[in-house]
Amino acid sequence: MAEAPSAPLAESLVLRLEGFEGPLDLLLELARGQKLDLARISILALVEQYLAVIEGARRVRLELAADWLVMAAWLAWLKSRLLLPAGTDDAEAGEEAAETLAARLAELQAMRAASVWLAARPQLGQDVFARAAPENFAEIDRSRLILEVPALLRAYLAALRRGGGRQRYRPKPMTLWSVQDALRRLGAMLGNLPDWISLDQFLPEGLASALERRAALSATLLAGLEMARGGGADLRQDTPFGPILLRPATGEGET
Amino acid sequence: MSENDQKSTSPEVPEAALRLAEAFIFAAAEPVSPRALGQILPEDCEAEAVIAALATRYAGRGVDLVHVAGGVRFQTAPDLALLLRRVIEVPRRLPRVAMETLAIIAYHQPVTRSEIEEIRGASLSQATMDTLLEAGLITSRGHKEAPGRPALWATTAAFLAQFGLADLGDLPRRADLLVEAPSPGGA
Amino acid sequence: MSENDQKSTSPEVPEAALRLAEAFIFAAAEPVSPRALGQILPEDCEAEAVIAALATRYAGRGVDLVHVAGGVRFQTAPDLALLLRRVIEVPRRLPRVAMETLAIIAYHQPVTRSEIEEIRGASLSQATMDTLLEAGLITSRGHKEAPGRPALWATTAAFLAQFGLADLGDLPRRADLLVEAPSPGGA
Repeated sequence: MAEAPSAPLAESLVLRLEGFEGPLDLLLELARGQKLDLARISILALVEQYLAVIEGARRVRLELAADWLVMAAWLAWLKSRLLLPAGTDDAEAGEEAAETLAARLAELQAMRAASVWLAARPQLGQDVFARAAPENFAEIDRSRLILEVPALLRAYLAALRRGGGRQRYRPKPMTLWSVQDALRRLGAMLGNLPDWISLDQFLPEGLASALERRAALSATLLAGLEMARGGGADLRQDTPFGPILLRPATGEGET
Repeated sequence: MSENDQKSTSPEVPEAALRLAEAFIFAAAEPVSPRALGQILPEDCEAEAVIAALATRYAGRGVDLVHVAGGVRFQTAPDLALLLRRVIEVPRRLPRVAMETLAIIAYHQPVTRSEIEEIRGASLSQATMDTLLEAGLITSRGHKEAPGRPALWATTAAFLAQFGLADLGDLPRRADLLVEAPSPGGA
Repeated sequence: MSENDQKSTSPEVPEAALRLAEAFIFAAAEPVSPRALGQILPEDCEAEAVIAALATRYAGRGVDLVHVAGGVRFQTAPDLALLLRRVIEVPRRLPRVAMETLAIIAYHQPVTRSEIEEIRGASLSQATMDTLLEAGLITSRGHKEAPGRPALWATTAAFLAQFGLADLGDLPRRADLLVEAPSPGGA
């Protein structure tokens, strides 16, 4: 490719077309064939060469991918603009497109050169070798535990949920004083009492809550009424909401 | 390398052979046998002599040429091992069962093993207890006055320290934790 | 290592520090940064000075100390490659397309796949991307804020290590690439 690009170059390129990676690759090859600095290549000459190659490919019925033909159409447009007399809008558009093309070719050229530069570097594992059997002085200490309160709480809740699911159901023991309990207690205590005694004296020991106390009081009242009905006890209340008094039945029938 | 002393002044080993041997032994994944070395040395070079000369050159340096099964290799000098050592801490998490057990002990202490099992609704392996004991997170604290006098378990000061708690009161109260009652009579 | 010549007679570096640095860099699988080296050296030792002294000691030997990927590593001297390849297994070289793609990523990073295709004027095969990814030479670095949010590609520290570059600034300037005759092996 020492002489200026010409028909023979185009002919030879047609045969190698499949070896190119696309239209841009071919254009760069053609530009390099001009043996000029890429900044000073003749875009018009380049376009003509490309179109000649495509024409040649058609003549030998080489099947071309679409992007080759798209580039050919675009270059044909570019050529028509570049042939216009300078100064018109269309001619300027052509100039601009030609510059863009030149810039793209320059960039591809630069990247090709970078790739060649890289490939020429002594590569690790190819040209230079590092130590293949490195020594490891790192010691793994797994003794420390990661302990965080949130994890502890999650674990506790998980344990309770799981435990709850499996535990047998046990009814809560009855803690409220029942009427039966009160009847038994009244029966046992009443015989030994000489006179009126306030109802709350009959309540059992150790009533912790107000609820338990009220429940025991009403149970004891019911028990007292029950005994009075059977004739075993007398009840009396001197004032509304006053203390309710109780004594063993004497037969006088006061309520 | 005891035998090097006699050969140390061996003048026949050319520098080029030394360089090649040095590079080969350095880059090889496995120890290099004299036979393998001989394959790339010039014909008139005795592999053993080159190895001996190289060992001499490296004597006393940070890297030694040592004889191991089947050949020689470079190895960092043993006296530097301590200085080169880096300890990498990889903390681990407690297994789930251990964490649950620890949580139950924290909230119910002092508590017997069978009580823990009842709360979790699953039996408790000795391995789990051992994990917590070895980590110093729990300790036994007396016995329950019940048939068999089972051991009572409680958390330790190390437990508080490791969880960053000033005291057990720093843990949220059970009532605050249990938005929904997890089970009827579950505690 | 051009700067070593001036420092070659640096008398301040104690032999113990040289030995330690030698062993540390020898043992490491990756390039050793001066910072990492400084951590094991005695306080009064400048890591850079120790590295320079060590590089001087190894100059001309079968193994060199070189600056790569932000650190230093030992590697065999390039002139021995031909002989060493006979005894050390060498992976296949990267295909030309992969080299070209790598060069584009190195110079244009972070860059999308379609931008690479635009520069090359040809579509990029998955096989090429896979080759570079598997070799650990490139990595994805976020997404471009554009329709489809395409992945952005960049080179890795392994890229620098593979091609013996201290950092990306070691790549020739684009202007210099264009000035050079586009003949292969122009570096």
